[in-house]
Amino acid sequence: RYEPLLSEKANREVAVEDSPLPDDLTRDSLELPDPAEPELARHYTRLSQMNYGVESGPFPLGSCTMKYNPSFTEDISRRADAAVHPDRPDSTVQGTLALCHRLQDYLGRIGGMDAVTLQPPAGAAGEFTGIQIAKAYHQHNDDERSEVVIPDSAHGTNFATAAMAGYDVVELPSGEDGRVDIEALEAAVSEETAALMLTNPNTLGLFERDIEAIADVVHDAGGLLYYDGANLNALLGRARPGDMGFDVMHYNVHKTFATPHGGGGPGAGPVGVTEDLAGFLPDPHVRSKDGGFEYYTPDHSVGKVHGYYGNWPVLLKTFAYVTRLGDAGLIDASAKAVLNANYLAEQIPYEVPFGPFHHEFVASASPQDAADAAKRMLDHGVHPPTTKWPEIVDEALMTEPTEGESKRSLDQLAAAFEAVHGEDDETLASAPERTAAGRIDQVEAARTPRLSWQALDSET
Amino acid sequence: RYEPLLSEKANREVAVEDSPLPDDLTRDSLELPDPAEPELARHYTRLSQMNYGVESGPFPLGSCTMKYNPSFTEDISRRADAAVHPDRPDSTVQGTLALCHRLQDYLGRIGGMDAVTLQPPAGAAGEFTGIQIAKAYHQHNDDERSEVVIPDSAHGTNFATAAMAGYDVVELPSGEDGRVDIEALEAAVSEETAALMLTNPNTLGLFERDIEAIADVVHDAGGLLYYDGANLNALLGRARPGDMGFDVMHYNVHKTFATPHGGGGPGAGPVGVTEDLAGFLPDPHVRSKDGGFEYYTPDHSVGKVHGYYGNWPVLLKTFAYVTRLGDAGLIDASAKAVLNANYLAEQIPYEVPFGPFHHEFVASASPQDAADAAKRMLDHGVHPPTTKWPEIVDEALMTEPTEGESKRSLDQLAAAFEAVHGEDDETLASAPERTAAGRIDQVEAARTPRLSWQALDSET
Amino acid sequence: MSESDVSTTGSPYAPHTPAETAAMLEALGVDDVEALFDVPDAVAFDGDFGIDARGERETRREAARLLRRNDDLTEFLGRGHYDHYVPSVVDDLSKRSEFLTSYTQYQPEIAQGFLQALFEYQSMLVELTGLGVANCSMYDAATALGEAATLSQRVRSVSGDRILVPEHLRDGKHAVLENYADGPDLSVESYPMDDGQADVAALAEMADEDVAMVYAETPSVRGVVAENLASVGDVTDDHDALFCLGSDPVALALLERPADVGADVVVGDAASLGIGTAYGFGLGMFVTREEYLRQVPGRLVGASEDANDRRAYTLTLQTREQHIRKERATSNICTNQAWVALRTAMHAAWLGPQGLVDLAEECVTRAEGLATRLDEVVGLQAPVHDGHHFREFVVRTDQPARAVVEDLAARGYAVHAVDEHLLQVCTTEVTADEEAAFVEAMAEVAR
Amino acid sequence: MSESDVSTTGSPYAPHTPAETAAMLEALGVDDVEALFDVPDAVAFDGDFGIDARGERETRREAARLLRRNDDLTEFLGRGHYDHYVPSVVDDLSKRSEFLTSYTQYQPEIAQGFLQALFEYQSMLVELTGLGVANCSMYDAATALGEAATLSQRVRSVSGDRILVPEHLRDGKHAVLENYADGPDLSVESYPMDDGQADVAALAEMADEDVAMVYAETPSVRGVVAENLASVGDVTDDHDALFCLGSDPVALALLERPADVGADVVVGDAASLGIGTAYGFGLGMFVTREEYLRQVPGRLVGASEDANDRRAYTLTLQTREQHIRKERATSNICTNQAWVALRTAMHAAWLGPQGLVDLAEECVTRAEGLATRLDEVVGLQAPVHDGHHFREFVVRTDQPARAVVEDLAARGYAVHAVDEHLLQVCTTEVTADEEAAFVEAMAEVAR
Repeated sequence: RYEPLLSEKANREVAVEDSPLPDDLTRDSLELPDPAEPELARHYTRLSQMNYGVESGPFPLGSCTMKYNPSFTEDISRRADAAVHPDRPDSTVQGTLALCHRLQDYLGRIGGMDAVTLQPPAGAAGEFTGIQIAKAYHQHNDDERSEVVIPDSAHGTNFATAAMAGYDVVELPSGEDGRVDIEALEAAVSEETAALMLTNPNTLGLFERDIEAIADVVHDAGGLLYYDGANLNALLGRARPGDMGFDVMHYNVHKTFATPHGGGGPGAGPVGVTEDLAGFLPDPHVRSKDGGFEYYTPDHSVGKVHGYYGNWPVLLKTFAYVTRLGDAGLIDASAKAVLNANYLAEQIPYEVPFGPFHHEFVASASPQDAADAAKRMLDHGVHPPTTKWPEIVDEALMTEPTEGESKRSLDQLAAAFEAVHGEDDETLASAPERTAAGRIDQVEAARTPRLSWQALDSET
Repeated sequence: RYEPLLSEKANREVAVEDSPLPDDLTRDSLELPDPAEPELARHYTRLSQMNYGVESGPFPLGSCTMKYNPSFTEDISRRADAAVHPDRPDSTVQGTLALCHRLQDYLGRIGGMDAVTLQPPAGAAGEFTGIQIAKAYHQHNDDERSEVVIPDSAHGTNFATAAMAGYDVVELPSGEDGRVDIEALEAAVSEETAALMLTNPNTLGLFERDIEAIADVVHDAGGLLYYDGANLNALLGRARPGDMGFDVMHYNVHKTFATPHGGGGPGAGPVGVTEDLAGFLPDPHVRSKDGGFEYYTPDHSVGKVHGYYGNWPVLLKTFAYVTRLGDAGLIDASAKAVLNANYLAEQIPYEVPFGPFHHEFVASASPQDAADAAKRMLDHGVHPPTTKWPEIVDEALMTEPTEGESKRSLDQLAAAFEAVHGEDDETLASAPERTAAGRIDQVEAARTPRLSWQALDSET
Repeated sequence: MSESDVSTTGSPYAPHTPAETAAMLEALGVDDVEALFDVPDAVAFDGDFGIDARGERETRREAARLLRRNDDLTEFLGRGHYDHYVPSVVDDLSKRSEFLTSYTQYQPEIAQGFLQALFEYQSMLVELTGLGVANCSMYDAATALGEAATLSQRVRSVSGDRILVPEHLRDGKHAVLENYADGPDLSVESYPMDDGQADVAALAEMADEDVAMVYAETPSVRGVVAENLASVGDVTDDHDALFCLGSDPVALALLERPADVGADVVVGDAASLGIGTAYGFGLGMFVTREEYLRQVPGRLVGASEDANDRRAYTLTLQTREQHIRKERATSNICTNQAWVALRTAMHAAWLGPQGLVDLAEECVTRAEGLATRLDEVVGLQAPVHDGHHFREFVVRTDQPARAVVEDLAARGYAVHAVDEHLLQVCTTEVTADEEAAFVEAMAEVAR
Repeated sequence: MSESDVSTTGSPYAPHTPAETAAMLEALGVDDVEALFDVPDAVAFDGDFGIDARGERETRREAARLLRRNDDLTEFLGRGHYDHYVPSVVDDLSKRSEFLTSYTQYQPEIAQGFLQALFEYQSMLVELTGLGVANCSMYDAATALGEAATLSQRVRSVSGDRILVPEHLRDGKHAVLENYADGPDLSVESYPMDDGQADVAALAEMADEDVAMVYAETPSVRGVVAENLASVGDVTDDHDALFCLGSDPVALALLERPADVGADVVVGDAASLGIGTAYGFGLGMFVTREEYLRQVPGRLVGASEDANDRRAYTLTLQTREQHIRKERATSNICTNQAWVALRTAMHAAWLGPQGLVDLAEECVTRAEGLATRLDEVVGLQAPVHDGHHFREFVVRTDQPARAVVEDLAARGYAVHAVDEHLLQVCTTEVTADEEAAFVEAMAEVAR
């Protein structure tokens, strides 16, 4: 089941000599794997067999929306006429600009936002863009602020993003119902509040019912309301961030719009803003002009968050997905996502302390260890939920089945939950036993970091 | 490990009504699986996981040349400008004709043949074409003949082809050295001999050293010499059928030229002939004309063996492979194929009764059961050899590793042979135990044929 | 792997390093791999092929350079080779190397995936035809027809050497049938058509006990939906002949079931699902009655059980086949079109029953709609034949058909010329958006 | 799945049949899925987006329709985004759904394949740079540079807020760096270049203890191979500043090892292997010294053992990351470019060490060869800078650069205009066959 490293199979050192450069500008040698194509193909085929993707089985990973990635979007993203260099004059890439303009428009409609940039190459990059926009907006108004307010149940990226942008983080404790506590929020905001970062429904799958009041509190304090788009799949066609009072938002296209996660990217994190903030969008932005399209620099642009225009092939897939689904498909996606989460929650033996939830729910594995329970689920051929987060739920199993799972698949998942629920701690602790690798020692990995085959070699 | 049928997952019956055709011309209903795309993707992904291909591991299948299939040839075969309709005028598909003409030329050079047709869609279709050409040739000379001579070690298709063309088969017993016995051949041929069908090296991997004498015997009797191209990979650049005296041959492009087997096709079986037989080639054939190309009907054409022009996408892959390798690559392919077979034979504990062999060898598993030994090899993660054939070797393990296996892979194979060699009959008989399915009951399958899900349903 | 010195290297797909080659030669006790070849000098080849090696990129460029010479035409072509949209997922799944590069399933324990897929393919054809046994595939529609003719020899109680085929039949199909008929000495004869339909009276007239098989098609090569198949079936019944029906899986989703009109064998090109336009590359469909099971040519997948009593699949009834039965086999077919069958099954499953029926209905409405529009063009009459059409129809043109074809090609369109003043036009969802411009082009060239 | 009635169906990727939906609703005791939404009326959206659903085929056509508006130009463009031929096998393997559709490897027991591939990617960068720690990826070269700047804040013993960058630097890279510098209040300043090389004397002049990081590139954005990197390293050493070097994996296969010139961090775009031209889509390379390990941004894969004592891989040192450390994380990066790193590793392995060196050498000889040929063209001088070039070079033109660019576009070619009379031209093996025609076109427009 273990597969040797490429370097163990076929490393080769070659001397660098008689190169067209003088010796003092070149290295002496290079040692890298040198598999022939048949070996290469078998190596990566084997590695793929030790990996689990959306097409491998159920994938109910909380807050990560692992939905089916339509094959045809790959074909569109790889069209030869889309493979253009980023330094070509606008006039020669009108197709690319037209498509970007269309996608900006689509995303704006979906989020209820007035303007959208496609540049951020990931959700966290979108957050950074959004917070930089908020910062630039306040600075433009000669209103320097130093704090960003974030609920304790928020994604870790929110905190890190605020810090990266130079803000102090004010953590907002969740209310008893798992939602924002208005009083706590009122206590947290001040004239130092640059923004509140919020996801809705939140990571418990709960809609922030008081969203209007929340918006008022933040806006009254002079702050902006930032929407983390991770959970947008729950609301497509039911509610739009722009209508709820959000000023800035990012879209996770690799969650909501089915672009593949790729084992950790590439994603894309377009950012939408209200009209007031449109002038602060990254440079450049696409607009129509004389029946064509052009790039321009928004008046008060925050500058750039990617060296070029972002993750273009990912944006093509987003365009393809949104175009394929249209209104009917998008609205049905959220309907089925919410139906699936509720149905699955109903079938499983673990308690779900908060509700009503939407596209995801957080069950409590207690008294079992949630991480151990998840490892045991692997033995049932399914991907487990996100575990131990958010901390508001004891031994959390954060579960988001997405609209892509059939009833049959949900029943299979429920059976896995059921089976694991009945098992003792010892069994759980020694799980998994049917996977390519047994339980992996994380502590050892961190205590003695070996991050390359060179590091392994130097050990022996 | 068992996966339900698509029909068990998602069958649906729909009524056919209100169709644009009158009711009496339409069926009443249609019941078929109706999976959504995510389910479809998981179904076939799962099925693929229960299947073994060349990229899954070593594949030393005798007489079948399972070599690595280069990925890039697929891309060429799927070019949009290659996806043309077969009924277009020649003048509008000059690219297709140019490519066919080039491939005809390449194959002619490789086989030492004067003219080549690309029409036969598989090796057996190539045999049929070749034998029909021989038949037409004799008829054209008012020389009706009734027999085809075939060595007992030949591929089953040779016998079936001869019968299909209306010939009686004269089976030629192998000589003691595993090769054609000239005296036996002399006894077998007569004025009724239309052709001798031979592969060289033969299925034992042995070169027919007396090929000149063999050709003389057949030709003297007025017969033609047919070359079965299954083993051509052994000889690329070392010897050519045309030079050995063969009059007709087929090429198995899915063996020698790396087009994928596809789980049993599509292949392609181009047929090469000497100048004397060129007029009998199938209709149509490509020739150059005024700097372009055209189809024409050879003067004495045998007609057609495929409704159109054969398996065009497979031919594109053949073109790509031959063009990629060129002389140097093709000649190296046979060198490494022969080296690999000899090296592997040297490493394994089973006896190899005949030699010197080329790209393949036939070991004897005796006293083990060859089929059982092969099943046990599955447990070692490798594909087993072809078993129990040819019958000239007791409990035959017909082994052809091809040039695509590395030394490392051959050593892995040798270790599998070694491990199986040491095991008792009981263990072998209960193998395999680590595969998606255990040993399958072939007798039951044939005794109670259930060839559709409808047949399964009607049982229950 | 370097692109720059391709011509001096060996096969890029032979993984041997020089050191490994040396070690292997040493293990064999020879200095040079040439020493392993046992080829007498007299027949040794020491020339070269004169084929220059190219890098992967250069090879792709060379293929592109050649193929670019194909004109870019919008094809309104059919007559047996059809273009339906194949979804990307079929490509992605079928190209998985475990499927694409696998071998025939002679080791079923490591081939359950492909076997199950083929079993599902067989089952779909059983549903579409109403007949009990579908094989794994033949090469194409023409060779499947040829095999049906030889089947008729094996299953018929009395001998007979006449094969009757419709007057409207593709030349290519006819020619292949002739080749299959050659070995068993069958004679292929055509029966007349009456306005696109089999002339059943004439057929009955021709039929006698020497007729082994009657072949009919629906839709016909001219796109006409047959309306008297049951009568054709009656004629074959009367003479104990095999009734072989040609069709395709899209049409079969809508048209009356072959079993219900008395068909004994159904053949045709099943690659109208799964492949699309590919210069005639096809998938021979072959479905027949259960009673002929042991005479079926080609491969069959059957259900069985494994050692753990779980359902499993395997190639079965192999004693019909050449690798066991040799010259007494039901056919010489060995490698067939398994991977195409896999794609066809995937495509059918992707469409689902409603999608298939919808697609078939679109083939009717689109053909009839386009015929109506062309009929309004001065100089054209369409459809020439009465009756219902599927995908395609014949058009009478005042201008010479060949001239129209040439003029259309210059405008970027391709249609068939079937006779001096007869064109044939085919349209599917793939050409839907081009129909309007096509009609305009027709109007320009037809007057 | 039907193509014909897409607009009325829901999501084609939600597998629910009406019966299943009903059963699920019944299990939940609600009549309608809308009852499950807990959205107050005041913020409920009851309009529509006005986006029409399309079938798969129609969606592809629509994308094609838009993208066709891109002109078909042969691009002699570089300046940070390069085209090298990516072999098909990289596509086929990386598109396997187990890779493409997988999640970040937080459950390592079912992600060993991707983890090992990323471990191998990290190892390749370690070999290419000579530095001890490579992360899994950043977004692109520009954001990697930004992260390097913030790293300098975390690892430097004394504080300092100046980041020195070369005068020749892509605007985009500069702008991204400014954004990363904004939070920690760093100031980005440019140091002068002397004929394509860093002006080390001027750099030394500017440097003081307030300098946190000095950034240099080899090859430079103008394609010039840096010859005085060791001296740049000395300057940074003198001031305890971080030396950040920009390069790419192809160049690193040939050029002196960053570790040998004193580089502390290596950044750049690694997608020159594995992706090719993709409108700026990249792969941020980030490699640094082992001593900075616990301050590295982004993901790291480490080797460990599983419960059966077999080697296994896992994401490690996650306490650096945002999902654990929140606002004290080394970066906010979460989703990165893992799949691109997979492709880059595949491409590098396909080339092998000799293939990589050969490719790098071709980048030198091809650039120098094309510069020589352009220098012979009346109205052009090339290369403008002395020294060695890699892939690209600057050309002086007598004609206004923008006019030349436009005239070339009309002839089907794209080059950069970098200044009023300066062009920049890039060539790789991908443009090899177009060079001759390009020089001719240049000759026509440059005089």
